[in-house]
Amino acid sequence: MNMPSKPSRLRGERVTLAHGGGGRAMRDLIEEVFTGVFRPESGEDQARLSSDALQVPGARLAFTTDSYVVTPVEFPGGDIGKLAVCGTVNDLAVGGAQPLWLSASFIIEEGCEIALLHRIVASMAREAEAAGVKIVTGDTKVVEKGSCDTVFITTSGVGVIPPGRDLGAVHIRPGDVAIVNGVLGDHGATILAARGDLALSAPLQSDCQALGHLMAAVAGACPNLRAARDATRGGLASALNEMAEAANVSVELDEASLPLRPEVKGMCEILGLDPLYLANEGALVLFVPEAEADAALATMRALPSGRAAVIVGRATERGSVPVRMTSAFGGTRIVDMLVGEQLPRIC
Amino acid sequence: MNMPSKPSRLRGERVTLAHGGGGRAMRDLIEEVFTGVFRPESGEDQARLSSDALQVPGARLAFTTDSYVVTPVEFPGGDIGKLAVCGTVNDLAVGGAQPLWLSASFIIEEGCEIALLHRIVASMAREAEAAGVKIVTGDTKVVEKGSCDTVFITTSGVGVIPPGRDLGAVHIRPGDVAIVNGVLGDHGATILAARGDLALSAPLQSDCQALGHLMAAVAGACPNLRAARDATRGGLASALNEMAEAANVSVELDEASLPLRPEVKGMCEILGLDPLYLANEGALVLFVPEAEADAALATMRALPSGRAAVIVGRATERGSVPVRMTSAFGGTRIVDMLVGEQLPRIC
Amino acid sequence: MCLGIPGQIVEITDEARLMAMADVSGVQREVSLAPVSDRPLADLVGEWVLIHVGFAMAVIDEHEAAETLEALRGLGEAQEALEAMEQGARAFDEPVRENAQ
Amino acid sequence: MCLGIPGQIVEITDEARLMAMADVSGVQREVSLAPVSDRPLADLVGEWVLIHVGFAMAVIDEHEAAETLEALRGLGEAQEALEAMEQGARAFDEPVRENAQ
Amino acid sequence: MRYVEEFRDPKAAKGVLAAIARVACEIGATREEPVRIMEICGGHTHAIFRYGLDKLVHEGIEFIHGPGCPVCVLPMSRVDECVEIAERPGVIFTTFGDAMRVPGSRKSLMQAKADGCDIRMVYSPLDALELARRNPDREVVFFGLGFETTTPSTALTIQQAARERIGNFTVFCNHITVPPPIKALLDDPHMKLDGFVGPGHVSMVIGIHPYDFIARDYGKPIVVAGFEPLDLLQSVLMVLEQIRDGRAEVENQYARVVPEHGNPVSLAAIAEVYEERPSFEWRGLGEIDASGLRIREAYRAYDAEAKFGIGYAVVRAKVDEPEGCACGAVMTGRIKPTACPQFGRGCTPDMPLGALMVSSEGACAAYWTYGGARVASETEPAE
Amino acid sequence: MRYVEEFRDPKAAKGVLAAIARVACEIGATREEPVRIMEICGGHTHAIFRYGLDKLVHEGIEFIHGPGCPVCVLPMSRVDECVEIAERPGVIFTTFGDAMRVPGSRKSLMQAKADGCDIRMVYSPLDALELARRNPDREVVFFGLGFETTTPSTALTIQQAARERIGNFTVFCNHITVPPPIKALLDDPHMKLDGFVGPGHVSMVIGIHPYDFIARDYGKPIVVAGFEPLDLLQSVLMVLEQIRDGRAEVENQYARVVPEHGNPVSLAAIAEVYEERPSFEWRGLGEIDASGLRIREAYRAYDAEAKFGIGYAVVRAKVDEPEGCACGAVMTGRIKPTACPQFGRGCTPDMPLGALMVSSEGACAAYWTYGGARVASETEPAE
Ligand code: SF4
Ligand code: SF4
Ligand SMILES: [Mg+2]
Ligand SMILES: [Mg+2]
Ligand SMILES: [Mg+2]
Ligand SMILES: [Mg+2]
Ligand SMILES: [Mg+2]
Ligand SMILES: [Mg+2]
Ligand SMILES: [Mg+2]
Ligand SMILES: [Mg+2]
Ligand SMILES: [Mg+2]
Ligand SMILES: [Mg+2]
Repeated sequence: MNMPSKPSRLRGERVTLAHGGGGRAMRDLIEEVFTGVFRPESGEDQARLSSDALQVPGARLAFTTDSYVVTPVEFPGGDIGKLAVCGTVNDLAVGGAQPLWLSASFIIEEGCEIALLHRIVASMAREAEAAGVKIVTGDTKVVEKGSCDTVFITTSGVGVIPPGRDLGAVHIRPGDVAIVNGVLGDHGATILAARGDLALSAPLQSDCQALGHLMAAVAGACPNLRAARDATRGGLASALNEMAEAANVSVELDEASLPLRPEVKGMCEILGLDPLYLANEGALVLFVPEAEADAALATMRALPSGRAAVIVGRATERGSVPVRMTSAFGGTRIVDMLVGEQLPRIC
Repeated sequence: MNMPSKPSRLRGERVTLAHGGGGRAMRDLIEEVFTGVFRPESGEDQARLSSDALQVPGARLAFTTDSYVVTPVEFPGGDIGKLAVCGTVNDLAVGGAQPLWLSASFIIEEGCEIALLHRIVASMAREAEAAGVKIVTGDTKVVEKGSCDTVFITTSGVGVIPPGRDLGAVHIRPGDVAIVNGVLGDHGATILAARGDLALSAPLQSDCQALGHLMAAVAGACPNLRAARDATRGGLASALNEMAEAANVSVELDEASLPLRPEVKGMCEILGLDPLYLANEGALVLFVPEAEADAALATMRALPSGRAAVIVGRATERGSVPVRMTSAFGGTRIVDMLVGEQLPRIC
Repeated sequence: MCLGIPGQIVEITDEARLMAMADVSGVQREVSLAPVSDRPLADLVGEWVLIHVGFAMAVIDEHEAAETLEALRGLGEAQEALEAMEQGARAFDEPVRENAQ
Repeated sequence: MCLGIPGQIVEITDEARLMAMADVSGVQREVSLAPVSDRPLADLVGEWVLIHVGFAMAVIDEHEAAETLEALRGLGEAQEALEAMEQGARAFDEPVRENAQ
Repeated sequence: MRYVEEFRDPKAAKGVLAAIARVACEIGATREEPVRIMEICGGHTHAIFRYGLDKLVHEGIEFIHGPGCPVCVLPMSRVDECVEIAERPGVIFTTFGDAMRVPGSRKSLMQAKADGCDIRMVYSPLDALELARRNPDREVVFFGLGFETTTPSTALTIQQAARERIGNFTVFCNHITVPPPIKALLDDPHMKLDGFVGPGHVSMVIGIHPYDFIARDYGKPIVVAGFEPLDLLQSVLMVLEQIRDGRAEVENQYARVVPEHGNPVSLAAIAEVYEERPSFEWRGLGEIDASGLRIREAYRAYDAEAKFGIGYAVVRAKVDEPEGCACGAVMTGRIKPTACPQFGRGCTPDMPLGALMVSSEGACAAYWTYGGARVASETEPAE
Repeated sequence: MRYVEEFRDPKAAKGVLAAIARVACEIGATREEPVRIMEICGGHTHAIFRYGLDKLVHEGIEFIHGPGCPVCVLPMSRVDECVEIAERPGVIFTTFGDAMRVPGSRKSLMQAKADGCDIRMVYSPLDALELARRNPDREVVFFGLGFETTTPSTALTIQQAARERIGNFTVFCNHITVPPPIKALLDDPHMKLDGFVGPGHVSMVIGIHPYDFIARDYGKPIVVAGFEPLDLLQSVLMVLEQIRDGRAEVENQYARVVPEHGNPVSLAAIAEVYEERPSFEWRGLGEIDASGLRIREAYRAYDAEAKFGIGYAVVRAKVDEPEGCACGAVMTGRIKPTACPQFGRGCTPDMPLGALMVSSEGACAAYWTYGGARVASETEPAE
C-alpha cells in the first residue's frame, strides 16, 4: 500500500478541497485525523453493532441527532467536538436512554487548520470515553472557503431505553418540582465573550458536560422521575415553556433560587439580556414528584455534574400562561418563549 | 397554545437567524417545515424505536452517517434531500443491512428560501417512503449568511443486518466478478453542468436513487455475495481501489464494458476528465463468485435500479497495482486513486 | 433612556485616546473616559462610573447614592416597625379570638 | 498541447460578438467563432469545428478526415488479410502438428 | 453588583410601596380615578414590567408609557433608508441589536441581513469605528440612534474619526431629543397626566433643567429617576408627594448619577458635532419640529445622509404606516397596547407591524412578554 | 463521437502497429538501439500513456517526452507571482484547472485558495471576462497560459475587453512559443533524437512551416499529429518511413484540422496584442531568449504585470528550483522521470516538487498514474 497516513503527510497544513475529493488525500486525512483516533471496528462505511441491552425484551432503541455550528469553534471550557459529543449524549440521556454509540460527520471549510481538527477529534475521543460511548462511524466533507464556518459537526446517537422506563414531559403533574443540576447561562455568556465582537472578557467557562451518568443515577434514585430536558438553545425559559405546553401544566419559577454566577449576571446587565434565555450545554431541568425531590437532589449533588443541584420551581395546574416567575423583588412576571434569539439591548 | 404552525406564518419568507434561536420562530419552522412532514412519534428530542428484526439472535445493528453539501442544492434528477436519504440508505444497504430509520439534521443559511426547504423535505419524505425507511428524528441549525452554502443535511441511518450476513471487501477472492448496476458518471456530470461556472449544458440527470431493494434482492439471490460499495465521491475508480486494497487482490477492468452515456463521455472529453472518477449517487459495484454472476445479473436486471447491470471486470491475484484497465484500443493502463478531486484539464 | 450600568474603572489602557478598562461583576470591557475626562484620568482608577454604549458617561457619586439608599432603607425599616406593631397588636388580639372560636 | 475537441455548430447565438452554440455528444456550450470568422457565420452552422478553451479554432475538413481514415483502415484491412493468410497457413499446418503431438 | 443589588432590596421595597399606598389614599387615588403618571423612558417601561411594579403599586396609580424608546419612534421610512444604505455595495452597516427587528416597509435590518447585506451588531459606536480602521476598503456606516443619552457617544466617535482622518466611516444620524414630544403631549387637550417620571440617563447628559417647563409652564410634577426598581418606586412616591403637597417641581431622585447641570464634556461634543434639524419624523406622529439632530457642515464627511444622498439630504419618500396600527396613540400614552386593533392579531413579535412590538423597551412588547398579553389578545380590542 | 471514435478503432490500430513493426525491423530498430522519437506536446504524452501506446508499439521505438506542457514549464517564480496577484485585495484570480496544483515556492494556487484567495477555475478566458462584467467592483485577472494554441483565445478576449472598454480585466501573460525550446534541444550535443511528432493544435494556429528548420537545418523528420491514438500511431509510422527513406520533411498527419499556413484570424490577433519578450523563464531551464510573449504597449491596460507592478514589469525575485529536482532534464527528454532522484520519494502527486508531477500532461504524473510508477518508485533511481 502507498504510504498510509505517515504523520508527516498532513502535519502543519491546512485542509484543501483535495482532502474532500474522494481520493488519496481524503483517505490520508481520514486515516490520520479521524479513524486513527476513533478506531472504528468496521472497514466498511457502516458500524456493525451488537448489545445485550438491546436484546432484553421491552428494551427500546433511542436515536437522536444534532448539528453543532458554534463560533468560535474553540472556547473556554470546550470546543465544538466536546459539544458534539456531550450534546448528543445528553439528548439520549435526558430521554432515559443509556447512550451507547455515536456517529460523527464533519463539514470542513477549505483552509481549516489540520492541527485544529486534531485537537477537536482528541477532545471528542476524551469526552466519549468519559461518557462511556463509542464513536463508531463517521464522514467528512470539505467545502469551499466561505461555504462553512471552519467546521460543523453533526453527531447522531444510539442508546437503549431499559424496559419500563418512559420519561416524557407529558408525564409532568401539578405539584411536581423542577430541579436544575447547576449554574445557568455559563455557555451562552462564554460564547458571547469568546466571539469578540462585543469586546467583552470574563473569567467564564462553558458548562459543556455529558449528563449520562447523572441521568442514570437520578433515574435509579427516583422511580417516578417524570421528564428531563437539557436547557440548550433558548435556555431554561424555552425548555420549561416546551415542557409546560406538552404537559398542559404551568410552571412557577422562583427567581431567587436560580443559580447564576456574578459574571453571567454582569454580562446580562451590560447587554440587557435575560439569563433565562442563555444557552447551556451541561445544564438540565427535570421534574420529579415532590416526594422524590430530596432523593433527586441528594443523588445529583453526589456527582460532579450535579453538585449545585437546586429546586427552581414547581408545576401547577395549567394557568393562563405556561411559565411565570416570582422575582426576588416580590412581583411576578411571565417567562415567555422568545420569538428568536435574544439580541443585545443597548441603546 | 399560541398559533402553532399556521401555514401562513412562514409562507413566502426566508429563514432568518430568529429561526435558529431556540424560540417560537424556530418551533414554527420545525413544526411547519419538518415535523409536519416527517411526523416523528416522540415529542421528546429522541426517537424511541422497537423492531422485531433486531431481537432475532445474531442480528446486528448497522449505523452510518453522511453529510451532504451539494451545490446547487437542486439539480436535474434530484436535490440535496433526495441525496441525503438515498446516500445513507445506500451506505446501509451495501453493507448488507436492511435500512430502517434515518435521522436528518439541517444546517440552514440565513436567507434560505423557506419554499426551498419545503421542496427538499417533501423530496426526502418521498424517497424515504419509497425506500421503506422512516425519518424518525432531526435537528435544525441556522447560521449567518455566508457561513454555509444554502443548506447542508446530515443523515444517519440505522438498519439491521440479518444473522449470518457479512458483506465486506475483505471477502473478495481472485476470480470473483465485478458488476455495476447501471450507467456511470451521470451524477458527477450533471452537477458539473448544473453548477454553471463552466457554462455547459447537457440533457443529463443525476442517477441518485436508493439501492436497498436491489441489494436485498441480490443478497437473496447470491448466497456468496462478497461485498458491495456505492461508487460515490471518487467514482468507480476509487471504490475499486479501496476494495482491492482491503481484499489484497487486484482488479482488472474492461473499458469497453463500462456503461457510459454519450453526454458523459462528451463532458469528459471537453474538460479532460476521466469518467471513472466522476461521482455517482445510484451506482454500486459488487463482487460475486463467478458461479453466481448470472444470478446476480438476472436479479439486478429485473429491478429498475439494476436494469443496466453489467460485468465490468474481475478480481485477480494481487499484482503490482490494485486496479488495471484494458482499453478498447488494446492497451492497458493503471487506474490509480487520485490524490484529490479531478480538475478540468483544458489548456 | 438607554441602558446604563455601573462599573468600576480598573486601569487606564490608552491615555491618548482616553480609554480604560472597566469591570462589571468580573466582566471587563474597554470604555472611553472622554465624557468624564474633565478630571485627571489617573483619579478615575478605582471610581465607579455609569457605562453606556462603551462610554463612561458619569462618575457615580458615592455620597448621593448612600443618601438615597438611606432614605429608602428608612422607609423599609419604618414599614417593618409598623408591621411589627400591627403584628403585635394582632398577637395581642388573637388568643382572644381563637378562644372565641 | 492543449485540449481540443470536435463539436458541431448548431446555432449562432450572438452575431455581433461572433458567438454560437456548439454541441459535443449532446453537451452544449457557447463558443466564440472569432478564429473562423473569415467565412460567413451562417455557413458555419452545421459545420464541425475544433474547440479549444471556448473558441472554435478550426473548421474540420471532412474530406481530409476521410482520407486519413481511409489510409488507416487500409492498413487495418491489409493487416487483417495478412493475419487471415497466416491463419490459413497455420490452419493448413496445424492438423499435421496436432497429429504430430 | 454595587449600585445595583442595593436598589433591588425587597425589604426597602415594602416600605416604599406602603408609603406610596398611604399617599395615594391621602390624595384619593382609586382604581377608577387613578393618578396617571407617565414614565417617559422606555427603560423605565421595561423595568416596570420586568419587576411587575404595575401590579405591586397601589391600585390608584396608573403608569402611562411615554414616547421615550428611541427604537419605537423610528418611522418605517427611516428603517427603509437604513436598508437602502446597507444594500449599497461595499457597505458594512453597523447597529445596536435593538434596531434589528424593527419593521420597515420592505424589510427589517434582520431580513436585509438574511438577504445578504453585511449588517453587524455592535456594542458601541467605537466598535464601528474600529471596524472602519480594520476594513479600509469597505464603507462602514453606524446607525446613530437614541436620545440625549446616546448622542454624546456618536459625537465623540465622529470627533475621534476626524482626528484620525478615517475616511470610510459615517454615521446615519437619528438622534432625537426628549423635550419636544413631551411638550406636544402636554399640549394635547385629550391627554390627562398628573405627573412624570423623568429619564435619568438623559438627564445624566443634559441635567434636570430642560424639564423646568413641565413644572413651570404646565404645573406638573416631574422626578428624574434611576432604573432600578427602588429608584422607580421612590420616584413615584416623590411625584405623589408633590401632588399631595400641591407642588410642581423638577426633582432628582437619581442624584448619584445625574448632576444638576448634566455633563459638560458631552454637551460640548454634541454642540460641536450636531445641530437641530428643522423637523424630524416620528413613527405614528409624523414630523415634529426641532425634535432631531443632524451633523453639522464641518463634519459633513461623516454624515451618511450626505455621503449616500439619502434621507433628509434628498427629498424623502413618503411611507405610510401600516393600516390600522395605533403606534402613535400607544407611544404617546393615549391608549394601552391592548387597545390597538392589531395587538396580538396583525401584530405579534414574530410578525410585527410596529417597532413597539419588537423593541424590548416597547410597550406592546412589554405587554406581550411580561404583562399577560396572551390573555389580552384573547379579548376583543377595547376600541 | 464524430472525428473521435473513428480514430480509436482497434482494427485499424492493429494495421498501423504491424506496419510500424515492419518498418522498425527494416531500419534495424531494437530495444537496445531504439529509434528515439520525441512527442513535443504534453497532450501527446498524455494520450500515449492513457492508451498504453508505449507498450503497444514495436520495442524498437522509444518515446521521448518533450517540453510541450505549458503547465510543466512554469517556473516556481511565476506561480509565486500568481499567488501574489491573487492575494491583492479585491482580486478575483481566474485560471484553467490545470494550473491549480502547480507548486510555487510558497504555495500552489490551490493552497492560496484554501488560505482565502478568491481563485476560480474557468473553462475559457471569455468566462473570466464575463466575471469582470458581472463584478465591476472587483479586479478580475486571467492567468493566460499556454503555447500558440491558447494564445489566440487570450488575444481575442483582450480585444473584446478593449472594444467594450472593460476596465477591471487583465491578463497575466505566460504565453510561450514552441520553436525556441526545440531549437535549444537540437543544439544540445548530448541529445540524441531521430525524429519528432509535432503538436497538432499548435500547428492549427501557426501552420506547419515554423518547423521547417527542424527538417532543413537539423535533418530530422517531423510529422504534425492529431491527438487520437490512431493519429499518433500513424504519425510514428510516417516518421519511421521518412527515416527508412532517408527523408527529413515536415509532414502533416492532422490535415483535417491543420491548414498548411495555420489560422489567419488567430495569427493576426496574436500579432496585434502580443510581442516577443526578450527572454522568458522556463522551469528547470532558466531564461530562454525570445521564447515568450508579452502584451503590447497599446493593450497595456489589460496587462496584469503592468497593473500590479509584478513579474517582468519589475525586477523579478530569483527563486531557486527545489534541491535535487530534475525537472529540466525530464522536460527536455534527457532523462526519464524515474531517473529523477526525487521521483516517488520527495516528489509525489500529493506532495509535488515539480509541475511535471501534477500536470495531467506531465511526464512524471503520467509515469506515476499510468505507467507503473509504483513499481518504479520501489527501485533505486537510475542516477
Ligand atoms: S400592537 Fe403593533 S401596531 Fe399596534 S401599537 Fe403596538 S406595535 Fe403598533
Ligand atoms: S519527479 Fe518531481 S522533481 Fe523529479 S522531474 Fe518529476 S516533477 Fe521534477
Ligand atoms: Mg437532537
Ligand atoms: Mg440537543
Ligand atoms: Mg435536547
Ligand atoms: Mg461518507
Ligand atoms: Mg468563514
Ligand atoms: Mg457514510
Ligand atoms: Mg456515503
Ligand atoms: Mg458509501
Ligand atoms: Mg436539536
Ligand atoms: Mg452562500
